[in-house]
Amino acid sequence: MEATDIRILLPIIILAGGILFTLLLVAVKRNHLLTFICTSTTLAASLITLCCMTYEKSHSFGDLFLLDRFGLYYQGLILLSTLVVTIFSYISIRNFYPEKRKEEYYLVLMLGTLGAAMMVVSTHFISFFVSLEILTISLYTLISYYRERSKAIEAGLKYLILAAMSSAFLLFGMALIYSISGTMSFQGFAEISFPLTSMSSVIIVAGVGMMMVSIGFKLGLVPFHMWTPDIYEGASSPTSAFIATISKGAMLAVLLHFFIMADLYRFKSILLTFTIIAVLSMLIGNLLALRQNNIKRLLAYSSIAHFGYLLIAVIAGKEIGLPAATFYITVYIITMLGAFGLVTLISRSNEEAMDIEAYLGLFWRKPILATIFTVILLSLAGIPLTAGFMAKFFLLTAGVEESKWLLAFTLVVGSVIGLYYYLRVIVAMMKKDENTVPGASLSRISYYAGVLVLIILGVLVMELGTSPAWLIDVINGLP
Amino acid sequence: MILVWIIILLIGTGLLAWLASGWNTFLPRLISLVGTLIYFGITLWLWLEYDPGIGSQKWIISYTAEWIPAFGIQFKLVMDGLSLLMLLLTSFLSVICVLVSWKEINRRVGFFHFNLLLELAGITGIFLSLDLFLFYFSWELMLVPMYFLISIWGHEDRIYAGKKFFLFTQASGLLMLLSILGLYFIHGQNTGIYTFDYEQLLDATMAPQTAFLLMLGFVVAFTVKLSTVPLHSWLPDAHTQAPTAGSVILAGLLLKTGAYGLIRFALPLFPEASHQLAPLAVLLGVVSILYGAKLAFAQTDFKRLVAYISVSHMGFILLGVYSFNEMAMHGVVMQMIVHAVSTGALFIIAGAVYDRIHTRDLHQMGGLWRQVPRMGTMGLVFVMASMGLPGLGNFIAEILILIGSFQGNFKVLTVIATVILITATAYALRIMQKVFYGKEHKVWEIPDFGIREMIVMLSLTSVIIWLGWNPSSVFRLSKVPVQKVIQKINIPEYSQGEEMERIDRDNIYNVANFLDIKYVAINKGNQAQKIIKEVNNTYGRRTEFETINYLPNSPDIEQAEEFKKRSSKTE
Amino acid sequence: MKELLWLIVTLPFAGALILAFGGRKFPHAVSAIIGVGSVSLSAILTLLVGFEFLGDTTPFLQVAWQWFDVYGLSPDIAFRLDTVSLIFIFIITFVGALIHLYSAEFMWKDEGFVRFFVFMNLFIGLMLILVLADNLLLLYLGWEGVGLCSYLLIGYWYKDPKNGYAARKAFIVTRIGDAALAVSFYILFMTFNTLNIQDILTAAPGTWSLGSGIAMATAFLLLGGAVGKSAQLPLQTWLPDAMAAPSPVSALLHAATMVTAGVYLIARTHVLFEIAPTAQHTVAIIGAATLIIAGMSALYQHDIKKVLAYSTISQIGYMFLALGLGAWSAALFHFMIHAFFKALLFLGAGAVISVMRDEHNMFKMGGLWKKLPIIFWTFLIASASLSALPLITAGYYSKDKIIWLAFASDKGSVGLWLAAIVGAFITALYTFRMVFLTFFGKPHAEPTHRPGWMITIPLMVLAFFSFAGGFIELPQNMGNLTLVSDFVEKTLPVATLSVLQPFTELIFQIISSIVAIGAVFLAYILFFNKPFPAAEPQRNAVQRFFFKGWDFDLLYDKVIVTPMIFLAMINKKDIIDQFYTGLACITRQLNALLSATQNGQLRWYAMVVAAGAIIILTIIFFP
Amino acid sequence: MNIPMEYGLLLAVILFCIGLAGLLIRRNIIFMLLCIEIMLNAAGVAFVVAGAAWGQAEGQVMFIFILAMAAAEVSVGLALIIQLFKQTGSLDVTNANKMKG
Repeated sequence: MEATDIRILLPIIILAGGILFTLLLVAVKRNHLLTFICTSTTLAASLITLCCMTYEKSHSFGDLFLLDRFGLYYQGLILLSTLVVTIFSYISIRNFYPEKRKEEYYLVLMLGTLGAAMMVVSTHFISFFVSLEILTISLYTLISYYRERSKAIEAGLKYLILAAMSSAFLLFGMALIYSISGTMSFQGFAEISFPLTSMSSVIIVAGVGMMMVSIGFKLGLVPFHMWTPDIYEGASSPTSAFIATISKGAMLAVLLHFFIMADLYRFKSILLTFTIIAVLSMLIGNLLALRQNNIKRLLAYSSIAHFGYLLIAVIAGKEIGLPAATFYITVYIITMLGAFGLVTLISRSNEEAMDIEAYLGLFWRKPILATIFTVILLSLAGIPLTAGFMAKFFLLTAGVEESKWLLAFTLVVGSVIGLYYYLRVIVAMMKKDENTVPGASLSRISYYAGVLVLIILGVLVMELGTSPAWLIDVINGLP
Repeated sequence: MILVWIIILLIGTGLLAWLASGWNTFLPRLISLVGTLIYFGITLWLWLEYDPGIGSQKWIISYTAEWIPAFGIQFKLVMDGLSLLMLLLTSFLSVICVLVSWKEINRRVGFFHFNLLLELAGITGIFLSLDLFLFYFSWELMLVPMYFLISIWGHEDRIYAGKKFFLFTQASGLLMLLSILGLYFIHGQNTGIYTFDYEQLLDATMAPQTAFLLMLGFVVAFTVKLSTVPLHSWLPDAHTQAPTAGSVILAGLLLKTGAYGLIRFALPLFPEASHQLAPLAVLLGVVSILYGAKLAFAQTDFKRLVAYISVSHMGFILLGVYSFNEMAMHGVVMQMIVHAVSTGALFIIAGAVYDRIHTRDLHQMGGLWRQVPRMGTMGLVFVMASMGLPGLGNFIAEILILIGSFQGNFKVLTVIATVILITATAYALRIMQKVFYGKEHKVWEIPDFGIREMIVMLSLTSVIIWLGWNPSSVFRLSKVPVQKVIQKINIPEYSQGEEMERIDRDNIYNVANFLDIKYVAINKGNQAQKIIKEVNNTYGRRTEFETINYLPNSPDIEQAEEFKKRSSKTE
Repeated sequence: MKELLWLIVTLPFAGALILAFGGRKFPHAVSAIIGVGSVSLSAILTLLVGFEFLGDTTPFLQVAWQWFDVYGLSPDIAFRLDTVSLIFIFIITFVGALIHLYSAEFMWKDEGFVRFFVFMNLFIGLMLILVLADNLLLLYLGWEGVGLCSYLLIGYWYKDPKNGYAARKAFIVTRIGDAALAVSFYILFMTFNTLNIQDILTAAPGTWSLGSGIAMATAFLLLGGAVGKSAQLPLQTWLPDAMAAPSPVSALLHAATMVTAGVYLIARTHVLFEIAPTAQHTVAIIGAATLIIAGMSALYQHDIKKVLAYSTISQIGYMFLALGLGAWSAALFHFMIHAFFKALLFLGAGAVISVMRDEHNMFKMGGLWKKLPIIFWTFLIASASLSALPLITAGYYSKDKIIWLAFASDKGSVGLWLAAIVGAFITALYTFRMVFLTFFGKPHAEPTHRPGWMITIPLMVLAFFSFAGGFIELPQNMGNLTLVSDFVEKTLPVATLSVLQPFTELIFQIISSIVAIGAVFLAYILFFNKPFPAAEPQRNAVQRFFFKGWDFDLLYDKVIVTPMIFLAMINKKDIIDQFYTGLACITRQLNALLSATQNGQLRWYAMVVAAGAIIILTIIFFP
Repeated sequence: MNIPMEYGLLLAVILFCIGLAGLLIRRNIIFMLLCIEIMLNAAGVAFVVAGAAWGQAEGQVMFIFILAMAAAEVSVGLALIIQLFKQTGSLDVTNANKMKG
């Protein structure tokens, strides 16, 4: 453990330190704003240190962690989105959460972030498992944080039970693999070679399969998708955003790591199962969202479909798949943050604006928000001029190059169905506004701060939709 | 560079109009009118500048810039005679559109004009872009504003119509994207150059089956836009529900993007595959012609009727394009323009009637002539145009397509298509009968066309009559591009020698197509020499001609013999 | 002088244009002057050009500009003047001018006075283009154009839907013929790589062997076009309904000029017909059949204009017969004479109708000869000419020539001759039935007023021509004066005769004279001063059948129209659209199904997860 | 004496299946938690067995982590259960189905 290690771990260390500091701070003095500032500064600080770093060579800590550009990129993504989530959390808590004790929320939030940040660089079952659990357990709390709301509790419980169940699968899978291979590092897994016919190989594959249950669960893929809508609905919008972006993004990073380092492309049966899962997710996710009137549930279902799309890149393989997936998840995170942030801002004092009714005539009531939301929805639908189009194009490129025609066609069908429900929302926003209920009773400053963030996100989406070259270059720079 | 400026001009004007709507509703109209007028001016200037002499060189204007190097995607705008024609049409109609929506649109004027101009920008992009990615980009881009135009300012069923339009085009568009990518990678893997550049992809070689599948992607997208039966069903709803300007753009320009795509991309990129598709395509074309006419005759909604007329007219385009004949192709280009003008005018009239009596139901109209003779006269002109009356542009287009395709391989189908002359009369006269003739159900007290409307209609009328009497002004521009396409499609380059077995093996269509060339040579009597010479010079293929004349399955050997005699005599 | 040819064509257009734009502002007089004046001017020009042309009858070509040039098809906007087209433009402009003058008074009180003249002028111009065109495409332009004018003028009184439907019928039926014509263009261009008439006519004999299939097809297609325009069997049904038009229109379009366009077309493309003998024979047969059928129907009409309409059909039948016999000059001669007297008849009938308060039924007229002497006498001359009373009338010379050739020409036969002679008998019969019913017997109603000079002058001029016009072409055994045929045969070939004895011709002339006079006498017996009930009489089945024009309408309605409309209407909703709707519906069902699985039950969720795990494992264990 | 790894794994599998079956069958939320514990421990057993077989410490290390995680999980879980009981007055999960569709 010499100096360079410390320097390299600095972001995570700062984060951890920030958590401890906030803990003490809360113990000393409860103040919402103060805690918020503390949190955001911590995140900002670690983000800055992260950006200052330049990885010439990837730097590994035993088998446990491997910090390379890839990991760095994902960490940055996670920290950045947590920052945005924090801002919206502040707005939402301040406006919709009269109860006492607002502060711990930020603690747990940062803990989750820490878990995610470690997860994306972990290359070993143990580190993977531990960081995953840090993330997951803090998620339980985040989801059910508004404990007076029965929905929150219900969501929390559901997530707890299912997540725990899935981790059990994960662990057992790991155990099986370990029992055969005798190593728990992804790398080692790739190195061991054995006749792929023997019993042992079957057990190995079975282990991977059981891990897939957990991974699929975290990514909300069919058939492990059931939890998503309920959790999104039950949790507060920022939390949903956290789940949709950070936990899923981190898990995707691990999946990519695992696939590539452990070279799962050897096992045809695994690719087959992934293909099936991808197809099912694309179709069922979109179909489920088709006539959904609850925006948050709709976003949940669409996320199922989107991760179905993402699997195409994962399956497509390293050369083109990795950058495609990375680009897509980046865009997806941006749009999702925007979407949930928007839900937060549209919401009225007592309850969040989940029902599509709340969006009627938004175009003529709040043109800016409506325009941003339209851009976001179009981006999700993958229409040109928005980042979503470029991302989808990137994915298709991957799929077509590896001539995964089935997946490509399913994507086409899926996105046509998807277009339908995105348009439904847009149409709702364009309808003449029947409901003349006054807008959200948000305090001015926080509202405008939120709008500002949204505008930035919207512009980013457009920017990536028109000139994505720079981001593509960055991503191609990753190993 | 001017091409880029055109697009910037449109988008900029749109944004300006949107912003200006903050002050009052008049300003956006004025701004967009000025913008479109400038656009029209530019295209007119380009048109006057253009001289066919330089047509021999590659492009009139071209502009290229890097866009996404990682994928070999360029921002490549190029103009040749064809796109210039399309631009002229676009700019002309854009002025018309602004004028017709002057009074009609009162809600959210700024946003309306923003969408209108964005739409036009997208269409312009389609007609100019020669990078497949850029083409697809603008192809998708033009959906959104049109969707807004339909579903914000449309009639009663606008939401449904808008969605239908968007879904149809989006679905087909994605298929095209798949094909584009397929082409991209095949070309890349063969040559190592990964690029979306049209001109480089032109000489991509691939297995016939693959080519066919890839081409289907393109063709489906284009035929959906072209609203060919059985992919037409989005069109009637969209046209009926859209506001007048929307209908004009839909009929006048969006449909044309399909035709343009066929001529510019589907044919040159996949010559052999197109030949395989030709019989089906022509069949569908004829079916659309007649089916559309039949449905048009049945409709009671004025705009819906006109919409089905469009279906029928677009059938002609498919027929013309896939008969691979220069004359037919010229007819197609003509059809693209005159259909835009005539159908657009009919939609404007329908809109005007709707504004005045607030119904599109033919049964509630009748006897309007007494009240609005000017409108009646205009209606008469364009009804006659849409049934292809000589002296008006549509006649030139239709007769060229029909005569041309009869020279090709589909004589019977062409003759069947000729039945349209009768059915067209039936539906066209139905309009006159129901709207302007007959008893008045109630005594209309409605204003006739005013100055603004008369300006619009008279300009359209003069265009359609001008094209009817002096179509050369169009063919002058279309000649070079059309001939390029025809050469590309009709004489696929083969290395010498492999000729015969290639023919024997599979593609009978090449045989048919060679025979076609031979027919040209034989039938053209005086022209025989010219054609043989140019073919031989370009492709050094006298041997081919011999082999063709002696093809075992050549339908009429004696004609071939006669041809040989004649040509030997003249040499 | 010839160089002014283009002006002849342009003047009517100019008149139409001026009226169309400034029309509603002018007083009636001015518009009338513009309308009549423009046509009269071109008539005068025609005379001048004609006289110069008589001196040197080499065809004269005037190219305005090149229409377009694609892929070898390069038609010009060009006018070609030769003897045939000269005859036609003479008739068109001259008769046209007279009819314009007539209309100026006839339509004076009509609200659409200006519109009427716009359409009429437009028609004249387009008709001139038709007959002067040097290529088929330009000819087609005029061809369709006059169709349009006919449509507009039949539907001129648009308030009455009946007229509208008549107009539509006329247009659609003729359009059927036009479609055939268009197809013939495809073949012609495919073969000759041009649509220039002269080039085709010169190239055709070399390219096509006599009676070859393709030539046959082309000829038949052309015939189809001619039949449609000239209201011959089987497309004759539109003309009787076209009588909904104002009388001047009937006189100009549906008697003198437009309906004879078919005759012109066949005469123009005569070479193609000579290559295809079967087709040419069919022309003769169609003509013969039509003239009988139409004549029979004319016998049973009550509407005076309907009588004339059917008579027109049957007279054009005579022309077709002549064409079929290869007697080109005879056909054109008859066309000329027919133009005079039939126009006159229509104008006279129109005058009568207008003074009888729009009464069309002959049975409600009667006794008019004292009250309207001028109309009566002119009408009588025209009728005599129509029923070909021997020696004195022009109709005799023109028609008798055809009847004679029906037997004597090498293409002729006894059958054709019989048809012709029977037709002549019928013609005379119904003509004088009409005369007697209208002008004799006891009057049923009083005429309101006497027509003014603008109506009477044209009548008299035309009367003179339909009396004197015959003497420019006399049979060989009586004067043997062959001005017309010489003139025409500069362009068209001479009819070849099989039998050539003067006295045989004399026999036939005597026969036909007897027939004509006999028919008139019969008419006298049957209809002169007989008291007829003014009301529509009861008809038995046969009479009804003839009255309805041999029920062709009924037949077509049952066989074609009704099924078509039925087809159109059953699929109004566009079945294909339904298919897509179904697709959407299925998707919605799937959605409902899947949403049901999201039942919020934790245990169910866990179950699904477990199931998923099991499925994955099974896939892995048994790939 | 040493037990072949297969037996150990078999035991683990059996335990796991028991836990899973219980989780799916029981309605009472507490019991569901318990079943999850069984599953986790099954995984733990598997790790220990494998670790022993390979003579490595990782297996047991992992087991420790599993225990810790399970403890944390249960603590949160119980807290939630208390809230649930407050609101619905029962421990039956089938009551917790407000969100659906």
